[in-house]
Order: sequence, then structure tokens, then C-alpha cells
Amino acid sequence: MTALRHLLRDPVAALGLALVLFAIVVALFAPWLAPYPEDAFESRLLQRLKPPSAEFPFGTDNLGRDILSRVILGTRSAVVVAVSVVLAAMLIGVPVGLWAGWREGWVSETLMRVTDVFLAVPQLILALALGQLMAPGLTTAMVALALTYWPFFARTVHAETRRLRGALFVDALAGIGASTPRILLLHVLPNAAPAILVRATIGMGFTILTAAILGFLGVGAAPPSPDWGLAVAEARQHLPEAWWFPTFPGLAILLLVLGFNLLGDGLRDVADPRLRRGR
Amino acid sequence: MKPMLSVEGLSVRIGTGRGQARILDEVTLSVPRGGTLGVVGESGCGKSTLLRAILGILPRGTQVPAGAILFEGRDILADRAASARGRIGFIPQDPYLSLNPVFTAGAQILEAMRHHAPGTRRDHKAKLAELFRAVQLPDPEAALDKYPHEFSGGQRQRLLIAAALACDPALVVADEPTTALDVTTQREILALLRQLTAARGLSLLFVTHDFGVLAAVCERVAVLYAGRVAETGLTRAVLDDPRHPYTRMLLGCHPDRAVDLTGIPGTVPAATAQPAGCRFHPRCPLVQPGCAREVPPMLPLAEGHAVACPFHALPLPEPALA
Amino acid sequence: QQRPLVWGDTLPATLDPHAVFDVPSQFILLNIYDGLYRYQGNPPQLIPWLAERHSVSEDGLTWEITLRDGVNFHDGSPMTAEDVVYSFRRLLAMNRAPAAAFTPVLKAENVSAPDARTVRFVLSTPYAPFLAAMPLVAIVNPRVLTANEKDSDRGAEWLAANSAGSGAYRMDSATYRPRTALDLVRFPEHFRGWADNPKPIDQVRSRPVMETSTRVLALLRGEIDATDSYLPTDQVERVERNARTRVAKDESMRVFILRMNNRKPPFDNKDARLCFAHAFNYPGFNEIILKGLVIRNPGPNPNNLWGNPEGMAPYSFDLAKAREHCDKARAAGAPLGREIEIHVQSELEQTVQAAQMFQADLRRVGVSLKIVPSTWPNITGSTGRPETTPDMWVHWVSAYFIDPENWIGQMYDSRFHGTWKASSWYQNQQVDALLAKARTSLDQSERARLYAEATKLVVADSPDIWVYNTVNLRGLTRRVQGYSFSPVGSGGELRTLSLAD
Amino acid sequence: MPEILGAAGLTVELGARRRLFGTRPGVRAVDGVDLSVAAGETFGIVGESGCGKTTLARTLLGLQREASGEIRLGGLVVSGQDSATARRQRAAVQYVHQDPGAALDPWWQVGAALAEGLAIHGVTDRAEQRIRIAEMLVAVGLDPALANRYPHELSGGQQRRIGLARILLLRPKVVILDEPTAGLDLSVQAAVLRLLRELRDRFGLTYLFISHDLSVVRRVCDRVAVMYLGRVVEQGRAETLFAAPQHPYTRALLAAAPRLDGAAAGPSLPGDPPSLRAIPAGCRFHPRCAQADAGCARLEPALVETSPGHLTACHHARRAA
Amino acid sequence: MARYILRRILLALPALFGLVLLTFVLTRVIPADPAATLAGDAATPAQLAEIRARYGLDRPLWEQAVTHMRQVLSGDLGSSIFSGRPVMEEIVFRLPATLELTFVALLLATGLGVPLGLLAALNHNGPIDHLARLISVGGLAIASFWLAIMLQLIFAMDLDVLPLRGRIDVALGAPPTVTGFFLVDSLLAGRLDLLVDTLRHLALPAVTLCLPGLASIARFTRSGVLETLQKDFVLYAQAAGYGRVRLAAIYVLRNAVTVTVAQIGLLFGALISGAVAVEAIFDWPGLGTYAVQAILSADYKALLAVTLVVGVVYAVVNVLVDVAQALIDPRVAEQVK
Ligand SMILES: Nc1ncnc2c1ncn2[C@@H]1O[C@H](COP(=O)(O)OP(=O)(O)OP(=O)(O)O)[C@@H](O)[C@H]1O
Ligand SMILES: Nc1ncnc2c1ncn2[C@@H]1O[C@H](COP(=O)(O)OP(=O)(O)OP(=O)(O)O)[C@@H](O)[C@H]1O
Ligand SMILES: [Mg+2]
Ligand SMILES: [Mg+2]
Repeated sequence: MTALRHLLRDPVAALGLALVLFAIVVALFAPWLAPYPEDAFESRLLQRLKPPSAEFPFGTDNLGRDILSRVILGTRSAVVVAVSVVLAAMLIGVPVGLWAGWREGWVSETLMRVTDVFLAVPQLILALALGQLMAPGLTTAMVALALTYWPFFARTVHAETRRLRGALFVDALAGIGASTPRILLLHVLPNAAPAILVRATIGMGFTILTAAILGFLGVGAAPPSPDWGLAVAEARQHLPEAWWFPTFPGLAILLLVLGFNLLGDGLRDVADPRLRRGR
Repeated sequence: MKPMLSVEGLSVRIGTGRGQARILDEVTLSVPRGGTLGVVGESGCGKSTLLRAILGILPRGTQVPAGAILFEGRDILADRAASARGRIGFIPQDPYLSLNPVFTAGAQILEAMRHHAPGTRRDHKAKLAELFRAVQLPDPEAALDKYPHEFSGGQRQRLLIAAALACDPALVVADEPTTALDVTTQREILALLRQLTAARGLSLLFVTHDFGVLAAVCERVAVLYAGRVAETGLTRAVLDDPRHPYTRMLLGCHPDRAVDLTGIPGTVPAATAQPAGCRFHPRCPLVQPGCAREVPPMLPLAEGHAVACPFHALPLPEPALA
Repeated sequence: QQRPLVWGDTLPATLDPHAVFDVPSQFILLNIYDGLYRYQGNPPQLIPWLAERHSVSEDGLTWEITLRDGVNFHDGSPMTAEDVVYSFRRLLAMNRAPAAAFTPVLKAENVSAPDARTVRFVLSTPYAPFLAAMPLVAIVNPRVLTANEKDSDRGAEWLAANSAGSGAYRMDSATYRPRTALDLVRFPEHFRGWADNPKPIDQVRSRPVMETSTRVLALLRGEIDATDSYLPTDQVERVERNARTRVAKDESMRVFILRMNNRKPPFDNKDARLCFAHAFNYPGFNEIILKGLVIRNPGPNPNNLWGNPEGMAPYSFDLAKAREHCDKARAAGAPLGREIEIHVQSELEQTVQAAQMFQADLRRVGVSLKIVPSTWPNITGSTGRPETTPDMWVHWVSAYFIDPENWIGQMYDSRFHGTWKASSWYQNQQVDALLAKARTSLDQSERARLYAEATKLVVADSPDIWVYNTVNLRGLTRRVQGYSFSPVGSGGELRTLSLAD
Repeated sequence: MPEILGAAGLTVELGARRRLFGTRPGVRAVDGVDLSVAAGETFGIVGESGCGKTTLARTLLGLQREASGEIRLGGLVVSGQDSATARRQRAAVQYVHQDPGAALDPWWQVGAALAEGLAIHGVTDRAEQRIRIAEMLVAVGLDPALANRYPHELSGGQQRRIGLARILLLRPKVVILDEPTAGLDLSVQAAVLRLLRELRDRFGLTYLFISHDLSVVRRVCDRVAVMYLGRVVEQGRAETLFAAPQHPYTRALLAAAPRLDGAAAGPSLPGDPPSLRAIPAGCRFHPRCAQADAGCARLEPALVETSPGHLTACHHARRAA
Repeated sequence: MARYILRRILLALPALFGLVLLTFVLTRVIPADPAATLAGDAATPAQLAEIRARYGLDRPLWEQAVTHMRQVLSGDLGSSIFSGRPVMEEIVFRLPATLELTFVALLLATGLGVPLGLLAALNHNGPIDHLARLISVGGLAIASFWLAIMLQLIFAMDLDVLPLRGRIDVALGAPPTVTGFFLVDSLLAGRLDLLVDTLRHLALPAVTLCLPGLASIARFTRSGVLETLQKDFVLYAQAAGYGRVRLAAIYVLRNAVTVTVAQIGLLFGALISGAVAVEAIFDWPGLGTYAVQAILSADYKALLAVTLVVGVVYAVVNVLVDVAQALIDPRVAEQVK
């Protein structure tokens, strides 16, 4: 709770939180908020590429679909992608980081070297290749993103665990006979949580952006899904005439990623021990 | 003769999330020319804050509602331009943390000299090497180009002493310069400080919480409690015949002194919740109804010995000295 | 000094004319190399190019081609019949894309040069489109190639980034960057001479632009003088409006098709296929999305090719009819309830748009379509077996050579099963027989009849959905003069071009 | 009094690591230490920073593996196991860290931290936990309501008391106190020392008291060992050791301690303590020793009894005795 | 120091080995059949089999992997299946293009990001701090492909001040190749006009690419400076009378940027990834577009080579980063000893 208060005292972080919450609300109620909820699948050829108007506040796209509705509907997939990719990456990265950070010796070394390998592969290229490997589509893109993002969690958690392993309180716990799983799960993990949380929020921003690039390059979300990146990609052919076509989905990406990043930034400051310290 | 430094009625406040912290209140003390004054007190009583005020580096957000700091007769608190930074040398508390790890020892000190000492860089270097020899650093020439981590703790403290002397200060202020060191090293450093101040005729303001160290270095002492001066006087006089109940009880806790280990009941108040009247009254065995209302004035005793307690003549009740 | 002509069309992956055959490689074939025959004009005429004339034996097996005299390669050496033999043998030995039209009927040892000006081909079976396929083959200079041979690769590695031709332009190998930059210099001694073009272009720089949007913008800014010939229809108006640029619109022979895998239920059911065929919004797609810049094509062959039946009626967009067929198919047990996958080439926006539009309309007849983004190699990699071939996919069949064999022949004859062109896995013995006969007959009018017959049968079975025949749209700066289009090569022949000041 | 905790020839290597290319040598932080702590006494260990006091403690505790030597607990040899087993076997020995604040998980309320120790040792009943914690908090002089605080909300003295409470809940026989008064104000220090004495009497504890504050050690310890660079150089009863130190290092150490009367007594000790990475040959103290002669540089002196119950490792001390 | 560098390099080797293996496995299980693409139109199954045999595509996967490893170790990255050219030759001209772009972007990101982060930290929680954070985080949030198109429309089309695409004007032609870096080559050739033109062409793609980097560099600098400002030695330096500007710009910054520099190593991977989209839109003939083309045409040899080369570059950059850190902070190399 104090953390939240800290966060809200920082206007930039508060803005981030507001953006993220707004996006989540929009995502939850998307079908009720969108003026034309069926526009994910409809095509209305006679209304294609109409500029913004009262009827279509964000204009219409190349198949005559309402862009506002599609931006709203797209929020859901953006949030779902962000959350599930980051969760999946966490599921891989956190245990790896914990274990590698706790143990000494070749197991730990090997794990970190594997992490290095994944870090050395350019994320987008790996994602593209994976996109080809499995049927291209949103699921593939998500798997690919999770596979490319887990090393960041592994690194963060590894560093935190290394730091905490040397902390006196961990030593003290070993002193009173606490088992390793107990120390790792009940003490190291919660203490690493702020760093993980910061990494996660930044990761969400990163994921949305990369998913958009993948959509843009044609290996992300499949049409007709109202994916934002896909929309910008589709809009390329209609520029600069239909300026509204890429602009609104582009702005949506900008705002949500901005929200996640600002939130992460704020959390970083709040989680910073310097600000927490003091009696 | 005018004192080298005199602090007059200095108050320092800082706004915090839990209200105003009254860190220093009406602190008055002075360092005579060529003399040494020790400031002792428990953790959090405002020793470092006092030094920061003198050095003009109070943290952001602090207010100084009252008081003056006169250095060589000029108020350096009111008139920053008159602040003779180069003329006040500073020896910090922790030699391990007070040197920038990514610059060589020479680079850091020369940078300060560039601003405050006359002469060229060549002159500075020569002078610094000389100082390094004076503080008995091994291999003084090479020391200029070494990084802090290549020195031991004692050597770093010598380095910092040299740095404090680099701009030919008239006054040196030291903030617990030996707490991070071993006793054996501490003894060396204290001896060095004594020798250097005597040889150069420096005035020294020395902050510590260790009465033993105080006895080894300082002629005069001011005892701080919760941001106020409780007692001041010649070190020997105060140590041999403490008058303030706080001083008496504190000294009674010293392992060399204590008849039995008791401690002082209660705790030091938080800076945000200072009691009214005498700051010590909630813990004082001699407390009287008036203590909670009125701030006791400094009562002069013999030879500049003064105490902020009207009941200083009363004996402490037995349990407190059991 | 005049700014060189900057050609913004795509470059092929390799410059070796015997290694690839796709639309970009035609640019190399037409400008750096010469073939025995060449298509020119629209409708395309097959004109003798390095050849002077040909003769064919009664049984249709032995073809003799007489070469023109006085043709020199870029290195100045004269071209002989032996060089032509070398070229064909190299083509057949490499056995890559352009060889596909010949390998079934021609063995390397059956190409020979009885004299310096005659080349003889002896086919294993009669093959009517033989001559039509001739322009596919570039004649290369064996002397240059053998000099650059490595591990008896017939100079393949070298030729991928160099040239050994006789064409109207020669390339500058030093500045060549694969798929990025190709600089061409006019070859003044080209055998055709330059009399028909008083102001030929001396310097041509080919600079492909990868992104469609960038390509159009680059044209508008004058950074390039020509786009590819598939300008997005939505951009046409804008390019035409610009004072500096124009759009060349030429009816081509390139059919847009939605394939159905006839082996996979529900597409093994004719009613199901007909249901789909009636559910595609042809007018919406052709007239509104593509702004009428295409021509409705009712069958597998392009409209403007011979061999189409008279008065063939295209399928109409009629959802009521579609529903009727669907109901029938359902009654027959066709699993129309399952989600049907349509694979699109995600880098080709039009395939995506068509699928999205189709999806919306199919929903109204209760069929759900799932769009799967994919790429050309991924799809063609999967068409080897019916089980791996997608339910549906979207692509064009371009004009590689001008003969119904290129379209209906290779698409619906079951002997081609396993190739991407025949990926609807259509099987009809009657059609097979008709196509086989048409392939071997040397009588043009008989062939036309046979193909018309086969087309009628195929269209009745509706194995695929044919949507339109392409109008090629190439953005050009107005200083480009003398642009002449032919469906083969898409107007990429530089010889006739000149630059206005 | 019988011995409760003892060590013989205890040697500990730190920082040795097997590497891809050879092994990195470590340092001997503890080098052949013999020790015998009698039940119920307070045994002090003093020495300069880095001389291996903490390492010795952690080894006795079983948190650090010894390289060689023997550890005895209640008459049984308990050395030679891997860390997990060692720690289990030595549950009767508990340790209070040098920095009590850092020894508590900042995310856990102190009550929970105390309960955790109980839970690990099999007391899982919530109500019983609560009762025992409250009792113990009172025993260490704290308000039971403090159980709901986070470590950073406590003062240094309070943190130290919590540290004590945490291990006392485990009913140890021997408590190793690592610099229990470092960084405390005089008044708090006095209270803590008093508390320690009370607890010892009440729970029948034996203390191994590590400190470099000689005034404190003199006051609270029955016997004292002086360590220098990983070795014990002098050991004996506190009164005798402080009154008549025999090793020149002990003398220097005593002389260096600042005294309230301001008088400086005895010789000062020049130079910094040498590093464990470059231990001098012969007597390891000889480069800083005023009495050193050529023999000191060659021969390492053994720890021998120089007077009854008093051991010294110095060539000259032996001669003097 | 030399030992330190050597150790870093040795540590990078197993990672590179793993990378080769990983990418091989990935690329070879992709269903797209290079043989089908190669054989082209109307290829018969027999033709396909023949091509597969020729390229060893019919061998068991592990055997292909061993062959591949052997080839890589002998420095032979193989020939592009699709173009028939040695992959190395294409990379040799595409790598400098990408590196030139990423280095300029990195330079921009550092040159702007560090001062921005410093400014924000010095105004901690002030309006400038909030603004700087908003800007820097905004940079991290903008989709590069979208920004690229917008920049094209504004600066090339509407304002008509910068070129739209490519590395150099077509009419000018590239400088004679020495290093492959046009900036260097045009200087070597003494052609200022080419240098200027190269810079003009670099402007838009480099700005697009630098934004995310700029943002993270600014963020890390900010938090590094904030952290350093809490250190005792800063207080001490203040007491010793350091000038305010000097204190911030040199004394504090040098400590703070160790974190930033470490970040640059990680950032490099992101930059190369970002280059994929940016290169496509600006027609930059670099590795990013090459990788995309390789993927789209199922040219697995080319893709393997690209990932390997990028991996090597990444490793080299990270060794450089380690060295830079050791130079900035003398304790770093010390710790490893
Ligand atoms: N920025 C701040 N905000 C709030 N309170 C502060 C701040 N800085 C110092 N204080 C409080 O001011 C009081 C005096 O601090 P100071 O550092 O001067 O004490 P000290 O006597 O030097 O203590 P120590 O012996 O621990 O160094 C303390 O109670 C401290 O908590
Ligand atoms: N992991 C390690 N690797 C190498 N050397 C180490 C390691 N841990 C500690 N040391 C060294 O071992 C020596 C003994 O350390 P120890 O903590 O036991 O000393 P101490 O007497 O407790 O010191 P202090 O009074 O400062 O607490 C020190 O010189 C230290 O530098
Ligand atoms: Mg202080
Ligand atoms: Mg210790």
C-alpha cells in the first residue's frame, strides 16, 4: 500500500498506471465499448477508407471497417499477449535465474551460458524464424516472444539471487536450519519481486511493440484480427492518403507501451531500496 | 582573540513525510584559534548535520530558521560568497566510501585544489606529494596515480587527511574519522591528526561518539543530545566531573566506568517528535515538573564549563547508578 | 549530365538465367541475355529473336532451328549453334526452374548442332508448347563460363553475380549487389541494332525498393523512374495525379486464384466447392477494392489467351445460391462446420484482403474461414502431398510462356500432382485425356478446341475460384518514353526506352 | 566445567574455486586453531578486522566447511560433514550476526521471522508459536507488540534483541555472538550487554563472544583468545590476559584502545594488518613486531602454555616465562 | 588487462557454439522446403529429390548439423541455397551497412541519452525530470516502423529535405569499397560530397533506430546518476568544493555510466532487431533485410550465417563493453583476477 502511495505521488508513474488501467478496462469491456463490435470480421466495402467523421471517429480501413472499434477490440489481444508472454517468460526465466543464481558450479554456469545464447540471437530474427517454424500466427508469435524474453528474467533473477545469496539474512536463515527451497521460495523470491515486477512491466511494453513489429512483418496476428501492428502494416499501402489508418492503431500502441514503461519506471523508483530505506 | 569558528544559536529543520524534523536547535559552540573542540553524542543527535551546516552542504530541503556560523569573524551561513571552503578542510567518516572509486587518488584531490589553491597543476602535484609524505603514506609519488581500492583503510584515511590539508585550511572538521578503522589503525590516525594540527597550528572540530577518542584528541568538548548542547567545557573537566544528568548517565554506561551495566532508560526521541522543554526530561531521573515546559539555559560553571540543567548539582538517584 | 534511368523493380535472387525463373528474373533474361525467341507486344507475339526460322518433323519430335548470323556476345565472340547447344545442355543439367518445361520431353544428348547455324532438338514425345517455351532459355557464352568454372559447376557460382550474355545491356559486375543494386550499360553492338530507338538509354541503374509504400513515395519524389508492375490499386490515382509520374496500365495474363484442396473434405464435394465459388464477392473485390483495375476472369486461362470456350459465364456472387449448394453439401455429409484454413502470402496485401473479404461473406452462409499468414516457400513447400496442402490458398499464376499449357495444362492435369501449380489435386480422367492430347497435337485449331473442351469441364467442376486477370500497373516518371508492355516480362525490356529531357 | 564446544587444528580455506582452467587458490582465513569452550562460560575472541573471527564462527556453526581439523560438540566429533548435515548436527550452536538488521528478511514482519525459526524446528502450531514468541520478546526486553513491525522499523538495539530472540527460541546451548555491540551507542550497548548476561543465567547458555572492542571483552568474558591472521596468538583468563599480556600483539592491541583518561600506554603498532593473501613466513606478526629478531622470521612459534591456563605463541614470551 | 580481455573472449566462445547449434536446429525444422523453391515451377518430385540430395537436405538432421558445424569451424558459411553465391560475400557488404547504421544510431542514442539522463537526475522529481522521462519513455514506446513511415512522409515527402531511402544517391554511386562503411570510404576517397550524401541518407533511419536506445540509455544514466549522487564520496567532493557542473558531468557521471555502458551491450541486440523493420522501410541494404529475405525464401544457409555473424558481432560488442567498463571502473578488472 505504501508502495502504491509512493507510486501515485510520482505524476509520471501515476500516468503510466492510469494508462495501463484504462487499457485493461477497455480490454475487459471491449465488445460493449466498441461502436461496431462485429467489425472484427465484417467487411463493408462501400465505406472503405473513409476519413474520421461523427459516424467513424477514427475513420475506416481498407475493408470499410470502423477503426475505432478495431482499436478498442485490439486492446484485448494486446493486453492478453503482453500478459501471457510475460507470464510465460517468467515461468521459464525465474526458475532458471533462481537456480543458476543460487548454485555454484557447472550447472549454474551452463544455465547462464544458455541464457547468453538466447540473448545473442536477435529477438526479432528468432521470432521470425520461429514464426516460420510453426504456423505463423498470434500463438506462434507469443511463443517466440516468450522464448526470446525469458533470458531477461533469468538475468534479472540471477543477479538478484546472487546478491541475496550473500545477504546476511539468508545466511541467518541457513543458520537456523531453513531448507534451500524454503529460503528460495519464501525469502529470495519475494525480495527479488520488485526487480521482477519492474522487468515484467517493461517486458509488457516490449512485448506489445515486438508483437506489433511481427504483425507488421506478417508473422504475428493473423487477419482479420484487429491487431494494431497488423493494422499499421495493412495501412502502408494506403499512405499518405489514408493517414488515419495507421495513425490511430499506432497511437494505441504508443499509449499502451508508454503506460507499461512509465509504470515500470515508477516501480523501479519505488522498489529502489534507497527510497524504501530509513526508519 | 576571536575564535576561529563560532556557531551561534544554529537551528536546522527539515520537512519529512512525518512532519518537521528539528535536527539542531539553538546550538552554540566555538572553536578557538589553534584549539580543538570535540562534539560527542549518540547516533542521530545531529553531529553530522552540524558539520554539513558548517561546510555549506546541507541536504536539499533543509531550512535554517535561526543562527549564524562565523568563520574568522564572517558569517558564512548568510553570505555564501564568503564561504571559505578551501579554508575549511574536511575529513569524512568512512574512508571506504568517501573516495570515488573510478578516479585516481591524485585526480580527486587535485580537482579540489584547482578551485581553491593558488598555483599551477605542477605546483599542486608537488605539494600533494609533500602532503602524502607528511601523512606517512608509503611511496607518496606513486600514490597519486593509484586508485582508492589499491589502498588499505588506514591508508585511505591518511589520504583523506592529506586531502583535507591540501588547500591550506585554517580549520579542519572531522566526522568520526576513525569509526570504520581497527583500534590499532585508529591509534595511528589519531596520533597523526594530533601531530599535524599541532605542527600547523590548525583549529580542529572533531565529531565522535567515543569518549576515549575524545579524550585522546580534544581539549574542549560539547555534548550534544537530540540536537541541543547539553554540556560543554574542558574535556578533562567534563569527563572527570560530568554535570548534566545525561552526560553522567552516558559515561556511566562506559565499560571502563560502569559499576554495573544499566544503560539509560527509554530511547532518544525521533527528530520529528522532540519533547517540549528539556529534550532529556522523559528519560531523566532528576526530572521536575518545570523541565517539560522550559528549555533550560546554559549555566556557566568554572573555566568555560557550562551545562544546560538547573539541577546539575543534585546527585543521581541510586537505581540509575546501581 | 543526365540522371541515369533508375529502375525500381525487384531483382532476382541470382543473375544466373538458368537457375531461376520468376517474374524478376525476366528482367535479366530480356536485357542482358537473348533467347532464340522472344515475346513482344500485347497480345504477345512470339517472334524469332536469335533464330531465323524453325522446322518441325511430321511426328512433331524433331525440331530444327536456324540461327541468325552476326550475333556477338558481350566479349565480342560470335555466337554459334554450339553455344546454343551448350546453353540448353547447361539448363537441363542444372535442372532448375526454367528447365521444368523441357525436362519431361528433352534429354541433354538430344540437343545437337548439325552445323554452325543449326540447332536440332529431338523430343521424346511430341510437345506442342515447345516453341512457346523457347523464350525461357537464355543463350550464354560458354567461353566465359568455362573460364570461371569451379568444381565443374558450369560457372554457376560465378554467373550468379556476373553475366555471359549477348543482350542489349551489359552489367557492371563490380557494383553489383545481390537484390540491391545492378548497374547496366548499353551494349552498342547488339545484333538488333539501335535503329528503331534514336535515343536509347546508356545507363540504367536497377535499385529495387522493398517496401511498397516506400516504392510509391520514391517514385513520386523521382528517386526511381519505375516501380514494379503491381502498383497497389489504391495508389494509382495518386501517382497519376502527380505531375511527374504516370501509371502504365496493361492487360496482362496473370490469373488471381483461390485454390481449394479437392482431396480434403469438404472440398471433395462439388456442391461445397460451388458454394464457395458463389460466396466470393467478385464485383466487390474487383470493382471496389481493386477499383476496377482488373478484369473478371471466369476460368483458369486468362481471358485474352486462345483456347477459351465461347461465351463462358463466370460464377456470380450470389449468397442465396451459395447457401443452397452448402445445404446440399451438408446433406451429403460434407463437413462444412469445420474451420477452414486459407493460407495467404502475408507480404502480398491483396491475398490478405481477398481472404478477409471472403471470410466475412462466408460467415453469412455459416462457414468459418481461418486466415493463416504464410509465405510462398512455406506454401509451395507443403503442396507436395494432399495431406499437407492447405485447405485453401491464394496466389496468381503468371505468364511464363504463352500457351494454355502454362495455366490449365499444368494446373488441372493430374500428372502434375505434387507441384504447386496443381495443388488443388483436381482429378478428372476426361480432362487428363483432353489435356494430354492437346499437349502433343501440333494443330493449333485442334488444340484450341481441346483446351476449350477441357476448360468447360473444369469450370463445371469448379475445382478453384478464378477471380480476375491482372492489369499490370507500373508507375513511371514521365521522362520515361517508349515503354512497351508484353505479358511475359511485364514491360521490363529496356531496349525500346528513352528518356525525355 | 566440562568442555561443550571445541576445535583442534581447525583450518578453513575461503574463496578457492574450481575453474575451467585450473583452480584459483583460496586464502586460509583460519589456520590451525585449537579451542576449548567450557559449558557456561563466556569465551571471547578478539582481533583486528579480517583476522578470521567470523569465519571461525561460521565454521564452528557448520555454515562453512573446514578444510581440516576437528570440531567437538558436547564430547562428540561433528566435523567432516557436508554443510547441510553439519548444520543439522550442530543445532545446539546458534549464531547472532554482526549486523542484526541485515540478518532479518526485510519483507517479513519480525513476528513471522521468529515463527519461521520455530516452524523449521517443528513447532507449527500457531497458538503455541504466538505464546512462545511473546514470552521470548518479553525475555529480551521487548514489547510483544513489536512482533508486527518490519525490521527497518526497529532501532539497532531492538534489532539485536530480535536477533537474540530468534535463536533463543531454538533453545541452543551455545550462542556465538558476532560483534554484538558494534555500531551501538554506549547507552544501548550497556543495555544489550546486561541483557546478554541475564539471558545466559536464565537459559544456561555458553557464549562465544567475538569482538574487537577490548573494553567490552574485558568486562564480559571469562576467557579470551586473541587472533592474528587466522591463528590464535594468545589465550587465557580475561583478568590475567588484560593485566599481563604476554604476546606483543596483545600488548599493542591493548595499548591502542582509547582510554577515558586520555593516557596513551605502551607501544603503538605500526603498519596495516597484512593481507591473508601474503602471510609472512615465520611468525606472522614479525614484520610489525618491535621485538622481532631473525629467528622470528624463520620459525613459526607454537601456541604453548606460558603460565598455568595461559597460552602464548611467541618465541620471546617463552623466554620471558 | 590483456588477460582480462582474453578471458572475456574465451567465455564468449561456448555461447557462440550454442548459438550455431540452436539456430541450426531452428532453421532446419522449418517446414518450408528450400528444394521446392529452388526447383521452381512445375518441378517433378524426382527433380526435388535430386536437389535435396545435392544440398544434403535428405541426410538425417544430426548429420546435417555435424556437417554444418564442421563447415562453420573451417570458416565456410556455405552458399546461399537460393542465390547460389557464397553467403559470406553477401554478408561482407551487408554487415558494414548494418553496422554503420547501428553505430550511428548508438552514437546518437548515447550522445543524446546520457545528457538527457543526467539532466533528469539533477532535477530529480522536478518538471525537467518528468519531461525527460516522458520523452525518453516515449521513445521506447514508439513502434519503429510507424515512426519510420511518419518520418518519411514529413522529411522526405512534405518538407523534401532528406532522401527517402537507400544509403547513397543513385546518381552519385557508392564510394570505392575499402571498409564497406560509406562514411569511412568516402573520406578515404576524399569525396566530401559522398560523405555529406551518406550522412543525409543516414539521418532518418538512424533517428528512427536510435529512439529506443536513447530512451534506455537516458533511463539508466538517470538512475545511475541518482544512485551515485547518494554516495558518500559525492558529499565529500561537495564539501571539498568541487564545481557543480564538473561534479555532475565528470565526477558523478563516470561512476554512473558503468551501468549505462553495460546496457549498451544488451541494447545492441535490440538495435539489430530494430534494424530489421527500419532497414526494410528505408531500403537499407543491411543484414536485417537480408535475414528477412532469407526467412521468406527459406534460405536456411543464409539465415544461419546471419545469426552467427550477428552473434559474433554481439559477442564482440559485449567484450568491448566489458573492456570499456574495466577502463571506466578500475575495480572491474580487479574483481576478475
Ligand atoms: N534528510 C533527512 N530527513 C529527515 N531526517 C533527517 C534527514 N537527515 C538527517 N535526519 C535526521 O537528523 C538527525 C541527525 O542526523 P545526523 O546524521 O546529523 O546525526 P549524527 O549525530 O551524525 O548520527 P550518527 O552518529 O549516526 O552519524 C537524525 O535523527 C536523522 O534521522
Ligand atoms: N569468499 C571469500 N574469498 C576470499 N577471501 C575471503 C572470503 N570471505 C572472506 N574472506 C577473507 O577472509 C578473511 C577473514 O574474514 P572474516 O569475516 O572471518 O574476518 P573477521 O575477523 O570477522 O573480520 P571483521 O572484524 O571485519 O568482521 C578476511 O580477510 C576476508 O577478506
Ligand atoms: Mg553522523
Ligand atoms: Mg566478522
